[in-house]
Amino acid sequence: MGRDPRWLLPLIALSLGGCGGPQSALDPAGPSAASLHRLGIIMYVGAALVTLLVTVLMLVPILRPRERPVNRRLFLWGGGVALPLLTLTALVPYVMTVGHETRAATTSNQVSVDVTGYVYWWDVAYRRPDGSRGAASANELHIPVGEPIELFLHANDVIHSLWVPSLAGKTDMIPGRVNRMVIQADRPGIYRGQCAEYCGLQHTLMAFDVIALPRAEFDTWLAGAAQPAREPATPELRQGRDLFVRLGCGVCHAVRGVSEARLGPDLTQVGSRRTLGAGTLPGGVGNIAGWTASAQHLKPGNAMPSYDQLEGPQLRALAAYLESLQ
Amino acid sequence: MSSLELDNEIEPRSEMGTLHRLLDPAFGFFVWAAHFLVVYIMTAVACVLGLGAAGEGVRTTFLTVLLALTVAAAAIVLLHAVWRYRQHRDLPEQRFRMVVTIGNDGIATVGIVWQLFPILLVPVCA
Amino acid sequence: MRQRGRLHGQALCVAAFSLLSTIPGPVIAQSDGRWKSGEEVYVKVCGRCHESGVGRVIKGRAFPPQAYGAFVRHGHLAMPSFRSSEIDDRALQALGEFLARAPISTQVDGDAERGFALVASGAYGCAACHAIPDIRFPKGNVGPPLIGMAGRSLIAGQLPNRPDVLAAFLRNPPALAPQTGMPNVGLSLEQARDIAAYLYTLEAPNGP
Amino acid sequence: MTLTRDAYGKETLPLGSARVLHPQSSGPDGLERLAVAWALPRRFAFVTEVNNTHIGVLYIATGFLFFLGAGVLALLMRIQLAYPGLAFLDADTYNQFFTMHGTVMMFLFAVPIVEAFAVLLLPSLLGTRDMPFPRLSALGYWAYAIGGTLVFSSLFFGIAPDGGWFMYPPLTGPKFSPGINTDVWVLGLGFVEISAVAAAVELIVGILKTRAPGMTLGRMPIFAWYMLVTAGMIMIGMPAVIAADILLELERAFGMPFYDATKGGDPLLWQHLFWLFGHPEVYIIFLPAAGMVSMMLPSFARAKLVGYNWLALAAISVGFLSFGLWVHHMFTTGLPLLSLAFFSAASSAIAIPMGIQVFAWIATLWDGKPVLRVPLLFILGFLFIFTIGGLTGVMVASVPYDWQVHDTYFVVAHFHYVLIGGMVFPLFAAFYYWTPLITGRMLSERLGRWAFWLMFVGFNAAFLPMHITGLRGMPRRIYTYSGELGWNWLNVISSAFSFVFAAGVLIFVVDIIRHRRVGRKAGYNPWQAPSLEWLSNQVGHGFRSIMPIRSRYPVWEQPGLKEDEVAGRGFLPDAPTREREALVTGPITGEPEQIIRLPGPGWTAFLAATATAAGLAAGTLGLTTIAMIAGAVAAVAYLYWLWSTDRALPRQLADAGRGVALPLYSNDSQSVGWWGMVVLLISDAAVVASFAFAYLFLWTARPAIWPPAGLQLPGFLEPALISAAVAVAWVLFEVADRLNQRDRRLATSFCFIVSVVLAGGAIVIGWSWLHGLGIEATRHSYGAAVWTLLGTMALHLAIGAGMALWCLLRLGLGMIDSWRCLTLRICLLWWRFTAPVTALVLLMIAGFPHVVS
Repeated sequence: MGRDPRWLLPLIALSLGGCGGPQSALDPAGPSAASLHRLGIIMYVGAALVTLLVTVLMLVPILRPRERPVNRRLFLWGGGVALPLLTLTALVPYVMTVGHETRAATTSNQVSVDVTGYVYWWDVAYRRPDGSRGAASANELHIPVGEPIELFLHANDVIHSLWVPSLAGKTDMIPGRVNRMVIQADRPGIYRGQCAEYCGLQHTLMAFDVIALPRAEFDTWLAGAAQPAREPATPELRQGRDLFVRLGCGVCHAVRGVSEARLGPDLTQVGSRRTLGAGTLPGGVGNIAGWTASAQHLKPGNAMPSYDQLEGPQLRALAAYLESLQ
Repeated sequence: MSSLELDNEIEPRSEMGTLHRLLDPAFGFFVWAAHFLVVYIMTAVACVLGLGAAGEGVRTTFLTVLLALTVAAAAIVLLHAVWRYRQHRDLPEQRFRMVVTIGNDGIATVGIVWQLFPILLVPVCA
Repeated sequence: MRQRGRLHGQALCVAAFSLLSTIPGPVIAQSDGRWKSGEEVYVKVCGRCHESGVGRVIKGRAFPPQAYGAFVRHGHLAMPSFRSSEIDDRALQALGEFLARAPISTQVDGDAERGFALVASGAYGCAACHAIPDIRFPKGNVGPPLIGMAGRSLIAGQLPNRPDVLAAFLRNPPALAPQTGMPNVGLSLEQARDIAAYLYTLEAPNGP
Repeated sequence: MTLTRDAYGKETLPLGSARVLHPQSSGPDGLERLAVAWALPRRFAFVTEVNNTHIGVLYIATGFLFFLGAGVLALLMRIQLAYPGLAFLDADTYNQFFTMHGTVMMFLFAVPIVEAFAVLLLPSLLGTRDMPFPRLSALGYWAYAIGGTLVFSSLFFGIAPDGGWFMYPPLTGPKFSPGINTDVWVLGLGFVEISAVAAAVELIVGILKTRAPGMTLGRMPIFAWYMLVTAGMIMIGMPAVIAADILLELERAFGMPFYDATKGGDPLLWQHLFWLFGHPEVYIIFLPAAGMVSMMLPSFARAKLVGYNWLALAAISVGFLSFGLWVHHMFTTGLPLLSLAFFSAASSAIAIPMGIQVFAWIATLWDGKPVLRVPLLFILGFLFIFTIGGLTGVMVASVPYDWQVHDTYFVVAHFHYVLIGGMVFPLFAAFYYWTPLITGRMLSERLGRWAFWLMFVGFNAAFLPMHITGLRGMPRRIYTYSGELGWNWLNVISSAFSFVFAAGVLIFVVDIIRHRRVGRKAGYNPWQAPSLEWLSNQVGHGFRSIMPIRSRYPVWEQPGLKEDEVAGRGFLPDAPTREREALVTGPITGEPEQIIRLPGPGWTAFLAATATAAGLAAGTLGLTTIAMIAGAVAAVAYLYWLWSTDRALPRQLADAGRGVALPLYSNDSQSVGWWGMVVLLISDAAVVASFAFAYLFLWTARPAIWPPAGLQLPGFLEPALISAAVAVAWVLFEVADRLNQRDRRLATSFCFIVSVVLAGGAIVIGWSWLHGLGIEATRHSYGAAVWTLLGTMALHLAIGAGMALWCLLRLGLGMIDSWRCLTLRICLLWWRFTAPVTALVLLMIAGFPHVVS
């Protein structure tokens, strides 16, 4: 829609400084975010011009040496009526044609994902062609590059909002409703997102990553994600799995082949995740151990209790087992 | 009141007369509000009833109805403005009432007409 | 398991003792028989053990100067006693004052900055269990806070706080302290040394 | 003294027997009588004073204290956000702080203080001694002051609300917020609702009915136009949030599932109702500020306002259009794109009246020779900041763009630009401008310039970067952030400059404290303003006499105005009844109609407010006994208050000065009581409409299970019976009015008694009807909505029945007769509203399920 205002980019870059960052709307990586960014630039420039106009107009009478008769009609009709009427008559239709890609219709062979907001984490489940729940993950969304992905957004408890600024705007997740949204990443990469609707005590610590992979890699990943968890290879890992079962981790968490529960994040591949606790900590065995032992200290009020009754070696075994779930 | 130089306007002596004269300058906005609510509620209800999945013909009919409502609302407001202008243009003491009425009607008309943009440009129930 | 840990400690003590016996008198004798400063005493005598990883770290421990004197005169565990003929009272006083003010020994083959970067990356989860002064979040409470690590006596409550031991512990905690909850997070030797170097920059809050 | 003629020559006025009250004939002169009648109570009895001017000052001071308190919260939050990962405030405290910051700023500072300015200034701007319901203002103020303090102090006990200022359920529902924090929020809002609605009734009726003679609608000071629109918006908008609050408390206290999706409720219902109020709320705050700017500009531009008519119509336009924007806040909720786009288009339309205002102000500056004093500095700052806020407003009103910036720091920046720019800067201008009117001394020009520049630079440097912070991905309401997201520098800058802004406010506070001692004496009309307020001496009776107005800028354009006023050559130079009096004028022409006697100091309002506040607070805290005692005290106070209205008055005309005699009483639509009731009923209609909306909306949210399967659909028999009973009761009231005109006391009494019986019967039939249908209030949102609607109508009928008993009692005691019948007519208004609305509601409840199933 309209001419590409790319020539403005240097100007904007100059005024905003670095715009990057893993979670920036100013660094679009998908068609929706890009068209919104383009719309933004048009409006920033327009707003800057109007601000300049108003500022100059209001300072002139203060600074001019002597008064001159004023054309009141010009001010009221020109500035008050014509200016907003004309600019908005031009802008409003343009605005209305932007961003529809996030609600676009999708084809049947598309990747469809159910994302459910919980306090304070995200459940991610890939739909099988028949609509049933397939491979699951949490706090991470793997997608193939260059394809529109259909997301169905649910909420388990309170209202959350899914927002990955680099890919698209946000859509709320509302209990009792299913919202639909289409996102697309144009280049491989990791795009951070964060819950955008205040959802309680730890709203702050509710982030997630979109990992855009080339189609082939994505297929590999998805196939792997659909497999049951690997059998533990060493005695320590076996001890870890036994602890997982014995301590009741499986009451909340699913590990494909070991437990089925859906109250907490699916842990089938937790060892390969970039973060723990929905962006609270990076991954890795050290963090897994720390999180397991003191989840309530690190993210007070989240649903996971601190497993502080474990002995050192048990904690290590459990952490090692979880880390082995790749 | 002989001791005062009042406008030629006469204080209405009935309950409804006063309210009517007070609210008449905002006539355009009452129409705007009614139109706005009607198109919004019609859309919401139509989508609940499954307009999104309905055929092209049904949708076109629906949009045509919205379009007609919008044009009708705008026309009513403009007529009101013209009517008041003819009533008041020769009465200098009614200039304030006239300007406010016509101005409100004008802005309300813009508000109504701008609803054409969504009706023409935005997909129904998406 | 616990038993084995204690054995390690005893073996280390024996080794230290045998090394001590090699400190010969001639080292002490100076051309003019006088020490120029407490630092000289430390470098030339004490450092033999206390800088090489044999004896405990004694720099930056903020004992009162007299305390150092008492150790020197009476000896302590594997450390021999020194008579006034070997070191006179004035030199001992200077040594005590030097040690009390001296910064911690960072005689670790590591780069504290690189070490901090490793800790701050979060990838190894240090801060998930330990409160670390330079890391604002997270501030774990599973393990002990690492503030004052430079002056702490023991690692994990059981190992002497020495640079090499610390590095080895960081590389594979269960190997040195089998009951620890601290997992092997897969550090290379170099990374472990860097982190150890960083940890030795952490002074006690009311330190010298 | 010859009477030219009576004011309106009604037949009911027994002209023949009229003896005109001429107080001049004996005793001290008029000025002394005025001073006695309007004297302030001494010492602690000052709480009994109800004069709007007096209440206005207290109101503003209280509002400003809340501003400072909420500002401190903001500074603490900015410390926490200065660096990534700080632990200065923990998550829980931070959540309470931002919730309280928003709630206090919006509800305990912004709305009350703009109303306070109106309460303080409007009597003198309108050229009247006082507005018609001073006790109502006093009630509003004391409820707000006591209740607001209680709510604010919840912070010190760790029970402050923590759900964000717009309190979205289900997070704030009984399941996810079991503590009383949310109830404290509802409590706080309750006080604001009381005070806002009380002030709005007072302002609407005051502006329409107590202007100076000759002040037509087109000659009102422009501030009165803005306040008329604002008060109207409060009367329409507040009820939506009152309804939402009631539903939330019903869900929290009794488990009626309006917002609980597992039982057929819908969280979006809250959002619709809240924003139906919440968006106009922004304009409720902005419009009075814009009105104040329009009042101050001519003084500094030394020119008349350019486009007075345009500004008046712009205010009206904004008032209406602002109601078409509520979904503005719900663009990300997944509603159909077309629905969103309607709101986007409506949002854009509001740019036109906004543009008109900004350019009218600029043109006013061009038209004159501006004098750059401190208030003008703040006005220029307002124009600059508010323009930016308005332009980012256009951005967030664009549906797709809002998907990116909604609930981020961009929006935080946007609404601070709108609110601080659009309201706080004009407010400070107003402080500098009108302080001399209250204290008689000028604030320091030098300190004022310091305050302005610190605030201006501090504000822009703190909030401009937030636009970028938001675009770079920082959501609002997070208590910390990771250092790797690129927000560090932006946040440091915002935090640092927020303290610069605070320093500016601090300088103003210092100035306020010191100016009482060292400020230059202001003298008469220090800014050479064109408006009436500088004529008033602001103590007690205000004007020596009420001057007829022939211009929008009377002080500039009516020569000799001041001299005539001081010499008592205007209206009411005396107190003919020896009580506080005001002139009632026609709402359109400003023609004098009547002299009303106003209540003087009294404990009723203070006691009612205190007891209400104590009762509500005790109820929230679960102190049932105290709550009941306080409730009883409040009930007694309100009943006494009502009893004391419609006082016995001689059928006389009183000398109003300038050769005019006016009646002291009116029993029809000329009376202020009639107008007050009409305004209240509009508000009440909005509450009922909100409940009806909730009923219908819940169907659109869950069409498949609404009404829930297996429930017997309601029939039409009982609704028909109830409607008939209610209709007859209404007709009986109409008949009672006619019979009373003919002094048929017995027949009148009979009508009252039968209508009580009919109302009671209707309630009983409704009750058994719902029970017979098996509709339960707690199982499903359908039942909850039906019970709420019918409960509301039952309450209306009960009040109607109570009114009938009230009239019966007063009739029996001779307090209602064919002349003194305003009470009866006001109760009649209630029935004229209740009967048709009840029938409509019943029709909807009986018919709608058949339509949809």
